[in-house]
Amino acid sequence: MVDTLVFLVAALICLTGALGVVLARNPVHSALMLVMTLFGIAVQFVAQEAHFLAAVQVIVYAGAIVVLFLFVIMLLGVDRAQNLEMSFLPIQKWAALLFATGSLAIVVALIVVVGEPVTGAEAMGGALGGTDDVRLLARSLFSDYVYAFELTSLLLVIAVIGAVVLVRKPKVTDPITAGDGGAK
Amino acid sequence: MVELVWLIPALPLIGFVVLLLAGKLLGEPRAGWIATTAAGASFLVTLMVFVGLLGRDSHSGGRSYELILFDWLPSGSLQVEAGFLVDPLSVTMALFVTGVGALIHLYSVGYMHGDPKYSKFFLYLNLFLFSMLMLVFGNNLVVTFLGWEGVGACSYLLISFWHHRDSAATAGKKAFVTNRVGDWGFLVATFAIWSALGTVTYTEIASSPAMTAATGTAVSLLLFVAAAGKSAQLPLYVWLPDAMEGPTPVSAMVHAATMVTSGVYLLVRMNNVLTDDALIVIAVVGAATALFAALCAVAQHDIKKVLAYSTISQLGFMFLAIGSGAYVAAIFHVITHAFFKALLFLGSGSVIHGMGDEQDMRKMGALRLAMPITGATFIVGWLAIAGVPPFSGFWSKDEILLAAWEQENIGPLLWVIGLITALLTAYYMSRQVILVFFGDQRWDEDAHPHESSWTMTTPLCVLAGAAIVGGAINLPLVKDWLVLEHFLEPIFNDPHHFSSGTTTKVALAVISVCAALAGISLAVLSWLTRRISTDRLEPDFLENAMYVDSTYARVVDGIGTSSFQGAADIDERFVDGTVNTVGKLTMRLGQLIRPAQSGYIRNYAVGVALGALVIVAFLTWGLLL
Amino acid sequence: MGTVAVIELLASQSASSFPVLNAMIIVPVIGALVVVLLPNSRPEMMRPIGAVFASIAAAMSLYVMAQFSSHDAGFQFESIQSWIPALGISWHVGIDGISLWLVVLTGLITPIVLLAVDPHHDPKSYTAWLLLLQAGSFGAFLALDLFLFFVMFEIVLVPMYMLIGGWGYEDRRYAATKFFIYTMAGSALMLVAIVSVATLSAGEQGITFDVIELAQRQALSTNTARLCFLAFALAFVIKVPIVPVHTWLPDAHTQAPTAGSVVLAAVMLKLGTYGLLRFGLYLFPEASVWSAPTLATLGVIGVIYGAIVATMQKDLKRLVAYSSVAHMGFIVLGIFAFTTQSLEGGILQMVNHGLSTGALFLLVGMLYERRKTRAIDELSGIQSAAPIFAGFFTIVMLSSIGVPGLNGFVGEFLVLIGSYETRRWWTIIAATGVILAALYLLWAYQRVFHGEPTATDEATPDLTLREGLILAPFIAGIIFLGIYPKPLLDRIEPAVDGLIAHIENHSDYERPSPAAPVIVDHDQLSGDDH
Amino acid sequence: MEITTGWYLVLGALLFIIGGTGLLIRRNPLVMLMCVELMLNGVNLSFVAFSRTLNDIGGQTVVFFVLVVAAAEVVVGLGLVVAILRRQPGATADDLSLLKG
Amino acid sequence: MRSLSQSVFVGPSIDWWALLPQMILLGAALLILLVSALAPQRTSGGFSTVTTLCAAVTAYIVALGLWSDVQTEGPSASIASALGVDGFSIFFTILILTGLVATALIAHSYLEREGIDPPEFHALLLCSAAGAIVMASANDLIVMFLGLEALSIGLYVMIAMHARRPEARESAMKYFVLGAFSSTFLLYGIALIYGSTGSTNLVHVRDYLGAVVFRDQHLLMAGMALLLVGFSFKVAAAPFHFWAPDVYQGAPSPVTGWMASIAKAAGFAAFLRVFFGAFGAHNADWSPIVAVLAFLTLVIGAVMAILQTDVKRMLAFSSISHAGYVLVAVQSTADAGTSAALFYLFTYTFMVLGSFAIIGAMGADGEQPLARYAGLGRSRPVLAMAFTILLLAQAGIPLTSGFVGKFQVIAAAVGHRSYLLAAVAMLSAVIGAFMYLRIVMTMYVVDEGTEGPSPTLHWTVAIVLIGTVGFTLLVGIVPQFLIEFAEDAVPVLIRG
Repeated sequence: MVDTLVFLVAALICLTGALGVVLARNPVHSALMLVMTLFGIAVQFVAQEAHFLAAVQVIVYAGAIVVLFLFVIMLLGVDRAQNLEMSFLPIQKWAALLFATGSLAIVVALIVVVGEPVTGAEAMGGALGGTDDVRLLARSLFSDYVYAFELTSLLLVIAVIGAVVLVRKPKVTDPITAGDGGAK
Repeated sequence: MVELVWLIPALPLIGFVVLLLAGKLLGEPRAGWIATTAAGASFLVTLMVFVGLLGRDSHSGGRSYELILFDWLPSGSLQVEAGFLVDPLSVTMALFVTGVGALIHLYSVGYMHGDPKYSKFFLYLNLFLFSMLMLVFGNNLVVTFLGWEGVGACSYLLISFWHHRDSAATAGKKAFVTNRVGDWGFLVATFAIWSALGTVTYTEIASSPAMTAATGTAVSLLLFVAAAGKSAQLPLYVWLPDAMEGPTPVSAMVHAATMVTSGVYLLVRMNNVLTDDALIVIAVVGAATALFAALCAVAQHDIKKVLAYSTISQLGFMFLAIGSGAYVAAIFHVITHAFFKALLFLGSGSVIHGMGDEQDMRKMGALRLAMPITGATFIVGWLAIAGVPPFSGFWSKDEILLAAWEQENIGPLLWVIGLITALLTAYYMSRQVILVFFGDQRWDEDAHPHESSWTMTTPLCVLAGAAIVGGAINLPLVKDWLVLEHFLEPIFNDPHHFSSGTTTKVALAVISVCAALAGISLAVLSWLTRRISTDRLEPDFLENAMYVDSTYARVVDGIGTSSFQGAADIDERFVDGTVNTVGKLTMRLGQLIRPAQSGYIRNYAVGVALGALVIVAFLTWGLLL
Repeated sequence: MGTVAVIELLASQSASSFPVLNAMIIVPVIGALVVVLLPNSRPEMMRPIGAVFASIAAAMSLYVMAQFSSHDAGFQFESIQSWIPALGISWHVGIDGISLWLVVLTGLITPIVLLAVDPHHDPKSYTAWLLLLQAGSFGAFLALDLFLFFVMFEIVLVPMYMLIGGWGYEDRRYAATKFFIYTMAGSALMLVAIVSVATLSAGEQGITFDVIELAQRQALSTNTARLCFLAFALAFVIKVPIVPVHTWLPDAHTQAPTAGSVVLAAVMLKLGTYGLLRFGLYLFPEASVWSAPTLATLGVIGVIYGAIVATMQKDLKRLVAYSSVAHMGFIVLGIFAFTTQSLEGGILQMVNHGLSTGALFLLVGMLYERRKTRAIDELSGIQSAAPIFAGFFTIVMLSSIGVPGLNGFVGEFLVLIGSYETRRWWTIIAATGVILAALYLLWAYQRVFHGEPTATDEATPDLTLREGLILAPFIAGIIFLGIYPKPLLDRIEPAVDGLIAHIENHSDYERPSPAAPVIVDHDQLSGDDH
Repeated sequence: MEITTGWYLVLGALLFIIGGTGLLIRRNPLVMLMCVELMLNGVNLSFVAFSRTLNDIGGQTVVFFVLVVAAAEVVVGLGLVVAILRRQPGATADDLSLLKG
Repeated sequence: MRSLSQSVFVGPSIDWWALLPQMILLGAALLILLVSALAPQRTSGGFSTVTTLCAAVTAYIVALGLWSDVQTEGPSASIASALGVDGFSIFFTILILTGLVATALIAHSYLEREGIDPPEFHALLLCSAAGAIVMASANDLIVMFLGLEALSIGLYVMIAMHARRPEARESAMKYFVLGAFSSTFLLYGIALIYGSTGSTNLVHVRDYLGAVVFRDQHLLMAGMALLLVGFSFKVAAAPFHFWAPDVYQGAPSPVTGWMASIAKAAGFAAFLRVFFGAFGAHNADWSPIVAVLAFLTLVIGAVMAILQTDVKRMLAFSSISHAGYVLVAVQSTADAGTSAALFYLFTYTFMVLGSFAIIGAMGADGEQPLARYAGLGRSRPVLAMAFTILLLAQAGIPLTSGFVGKFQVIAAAVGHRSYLLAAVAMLSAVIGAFMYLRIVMTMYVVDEGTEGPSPTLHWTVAIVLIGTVGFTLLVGIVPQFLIEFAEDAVPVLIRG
């Protein structure tokens, strides 16, 4: 009963946040709404006994990524409200509508047909052990998923280089020479 | 001696090659003499072969000798050799072809004097003679066809000899194409014979069992189409009058004496496959042509045009003979006609030459004084063609009329037509002679006509002699006098014999003579003594040959051209257009989907999103259904 | 140096073991490489050196002709090397009576053309492309492996495309692209068919693309075979070309440089008819019998239609191109009549058409060199100015019209007389083509060569000795084949009979047995004849 | 009522859909990025829900990697945005349409 | 192997040899960064290029060693069977390294001309190469996802590095947004697969699907569908292709070449590994969809290509339709099809890299109007001939590798009885040929006297051209060795 309540509330938070992100005219508001969703998801994690993930979710996402967003927004000073309506491309509205309704329809259909997804699969990465999911995580992280874990380093290296390359002022400031195919 | 047959065509061929290589160097008159020598030599060889043939036993095919040179078209069961067939028929033809040919060569030596393309003319003449001899001596249909097409090509070259004249060029083309229509018949007939009898060789065809009636008739008619094309019968005659654009010796040789009679030769050669049904058709067409052409000849003013139409008419006679089954009579007439018609043409040539290339008879008259030899010989020719005994024409024509009379179904009708034609012939020839040689002179003084050189008059005299006595080779009434008939007998499986009694024969002969005299006197009254007013004797209707030719021309230039042009347009617009349209449509398809590539990130995202939607739907949904 | 290498190769090998067919394909390629490596400073060297290599190949083809056994119906000089075993593909070449003369023709045409026609610019690439063209054509005619054949069939497009595009006339872009795309589109489905045939007839013997093997297996079901045949036929029919898929030809011919036109007419069109024979009839006997009426009809339509359209052309080259359509129509009719005579005639006609049409294109090209125009109505009275030229033209024209004694007649006659056995009415209609042929050629001739010459026409120079020498072989061939085609027919016949027998074995077709001549005594006959 | 895995999955799906739709309708690059984040979170939720049902820790582990990927993408993405907006201030996704056709 | 809840922790065994190629590349990347950070003035373009090449060559040697091992001892897997060591992965490793060498050589002169920092570029190149290798050899969906992200993110940056060109920035942004968008689909697919099979490990997935019969397999199917979407986006299959032309056009030519060849190849590697390897049991479900995708891709690619006037864009669309060919092979769901796809990818890599080498040499990006190539045949015959050969190879003209590839694809399709698709493929090849011929025409058919362009051809580019053209012709004439190579490279999923 309680967890039902928890789920419903958290779900409500998530969805409102999500809708907020999409519908808020001001990017800043969107970012804040995103935080709301992330919190809601963190709650769901807890409800799923993934406490550690919940924490990480809050710290990394809300604490780092969203802040980064806000930082960039402020940096670029794009914190202006913008009209949603006039920004639509032809057919875009209808396409979006189609996508939303269509995928919803599929989800509904799946609920109707599948109901509860029963997969005969047995535990692979070690059964969940109630409270000490940190240890389990660590174990699977360094056994089954160690390769993936190492690969994240590659990813981060690229991200770092990317950030550096993209954001720094270009050394060469010479104007684009004629016939060089610049902006028209 | 018979083995020498290969020399007969070979000699003109040699002459041709020599002239081809060295014609320009030899120049006038040597080129002419070389050609003439070649022709003459081949005449002599023919004589030797003739003698050789006479030396052979006339029974059980002894007088048929085949000389095979090499396999020409060996293909499976089809075996076509390049071979010669020496038998009475071919030798008879060859004799007058080479003989008359040689004379005309000689004549041309003088006639073509001063022509810039002197040597080329003799080049063509020799080539023509060669082809003609191949036609005559070929031992199978295909070799004959070789000659058949060869003479056609040569006549094309000779007619358009003065090709800078558009009229000449057109006439040549017209002759070739019209002949081609006949050739189509020849080809198809050959195919049919081969697929029915499995052979194209004359001796084997002659000895094969008869084809089914349908096939036989079809083949006969196809052969007649071929003959009609070559021998200018209705409705394919139109090229012959135009062919007079060529030099006069050509008209004499190609379009009077030799080539045009090859149609007759072909039918006689194939007499064993001709069926009765076909023969009737041939007889009717022949008679019709004879009458038609005679009528046209009545109103011509061009001295050569008259002769041209008279040639067509005489050819009609020959086909009438064939149609009546009297092959010998046909050949007989071919020979006599060769004599007097060549004579007449050469005479007219001599006149034209003497008059400085004047061809309109209305500008002539009283030329017998200016050119006596030409005049005298021409008159001989006139009497011969008019059918005045004892000149050669009389005998052959008389025999044809007799044959027509005896034709089973419509004999009398054919005979009447023949008779009328004879009368007309006598009339228009007399008219011509009068207009040219008698009456008062209508040419202005500075034309000062003159007699031609001996090279031209000699042939005239020789031919005149032949025209007088030519009839002797097949005199009726007394059986032993039918030399030609006996000679040709071996080539017929069932020789044709006249059934009428002597009285009938005599009666018919008398009637035809009267007809001839009537014609002549009519002409004399109207044209010489002017007792009958001449203004209604030359209706435009006849002068324009009943507008047949002009109608053809209108059809060809009108419907023909426009329909061809239509086809060409369809090819360009529709057929090719479709191809280009396919390309354009592909482009259009691209244009159609191009807007999707709008450049907007979010549009592209739609592609991803909806694509995903569809695929997911298909895989999950597809299972739900 | 390439020459030397080849000569050493020849010397090292004994005639028997020497894979002469492979050499024929390779030598021109070597020649092309050599020419490409020559210094640009010596442009005048390119064509002679190229001609040397082309002539070596030609000599080899003549050697093959000389050594060819006229009694052997099968393939001779065969040579098989494993090529792509993974896909069951081998380098299998061989020659028989059907391909022999096309190979010889290809061999002889190329060096002549190479020497005959001056490209005016870029002689190096010009020579190289022509040599590659020769190699490719050899390969296509010799290939006995479907894959190999397709490779060659497709690769020859490139040199021809380059020749048209690089040395053609004003509208060459359009023509070249059209030529390439049209033909490629045709062969697109053929590739699918090739793969299907090989895959479906793989069975337990394993997959192979070997033509002989596949022809023996005949493993496809009737309908599949018919579908595959149609795919093959489409490719070849476009190449021939048959109405209504012929329209690439006039453009290509008109825009191509003289050399291109000559090779196109003499060699490349034959790929179509040859393909129909070797791969259509041989691989799909039943299907080809099934489709024979249609294709024969198309052939006849081609004869008439081509002639009619040709009559109305205003451009000499276009006219000759359409005459090609008509002539090729005869060949197609002959092929799908399935009689010894018609097939032999068809093959002979391929050679004849190569000679006469090739020569016609050369002559038109020479005329263009003199007058810089191909428009009929801009020319007149040439015969007065250039009699010898006119004479040559007349001979070639007469051969093209099909006058007996010249080569054109021999082929046409055999095709028609053979077809008459099995396709009577088709033949009777097709025979009218002889009338039309005379019509359009003589009319064109009259307009160009007869009539009063204008001042410019008067100035037209006559044939030079060099040009005469170029044309001489064509004229010689035209006359020789017209008078004595026996040597060719003798070598063609066994292969053709074998092919027909093959068709009879694998379909319900039976070749008609023409009545053998019966000799009857006159006297028996004389009674019942009339 | 009993909260089963299905509920979580549906919630995840809804987040995913909302995010996707948002990306389609918003032209502000930053907001589009946020929408991507939404979608990723939806996926994360599903992962965790699955790991619960399967009684398998792997699902949770995967979420870590998703976090890393998200971080990396955001970094690069924001970098791009900065680089672009620096030269074309106020540019939206729709303004980036030089290349088309 | 797998250690469950024992108290002692035993890490999985690691086959360092198999890891070596990736590690070498990554190490090289770090080295370059390090040196350029420590001694910025002394790190010229040459240094980075040479380092990259050395790394590539070393990795190459290792890869060849691995190949022979696999051929002798058979495939294996390591690191908790997350890293597959089979012919397939090594085939792609070799392919990727080849592409790496070529791209580095092409980039060398290009970077100089366009003023891009070589160290960062090469570092990113190496990293994305490593990512690509990971994609090809991953036995675990998450690993594959990470590799894909590494490759993609690297590309985003490399494209955007051409900072002075708005086209470059734009295409980077487009690629990034759409890439991120589609990768979420991929990830969701992984989640669903995980949910329905209980693991992200391909080996397990395959065994599980082989063993279990689902009561309802909707989650599995949905997951499959979403994976399909993700991979289709990577290989630019219609309707997920829209990004490709714009991005290809805007990106620096070497990067375009890299994308068109290696990114595509890696995408297909993942595609084949997952669908052919893991979902083989369900190929009846996904094959039809792939067939439809192939059809759309072929047609759209070909038809759009002939409308273009920009050479780079032409080749972009043509590369789309080439993806269509590979899809045709893929949908045949047979070993023959797979090896045909591998063969095709291998040969296509050479063609496209050669082509973009020339395009890069031909001058500024952003726009490459056809007119720029007019008369190249006169001014630079050899270069023009090289380009012609590469183009004709892409058109599938015989005696080039392109034809053999096309032939095998058709054979695979016919083997799968999908004749219609084969016919469509051939016809779209004809349409495509029209476009290639347009380029050839422009190079050769010019009016007398017009002087063509004469671009400066750096020797590194020349090497690439010689290599690619030579290989294209070689394979076109004697393809046997490559066919065998591809046949031995069919993916084998094995538990390590």
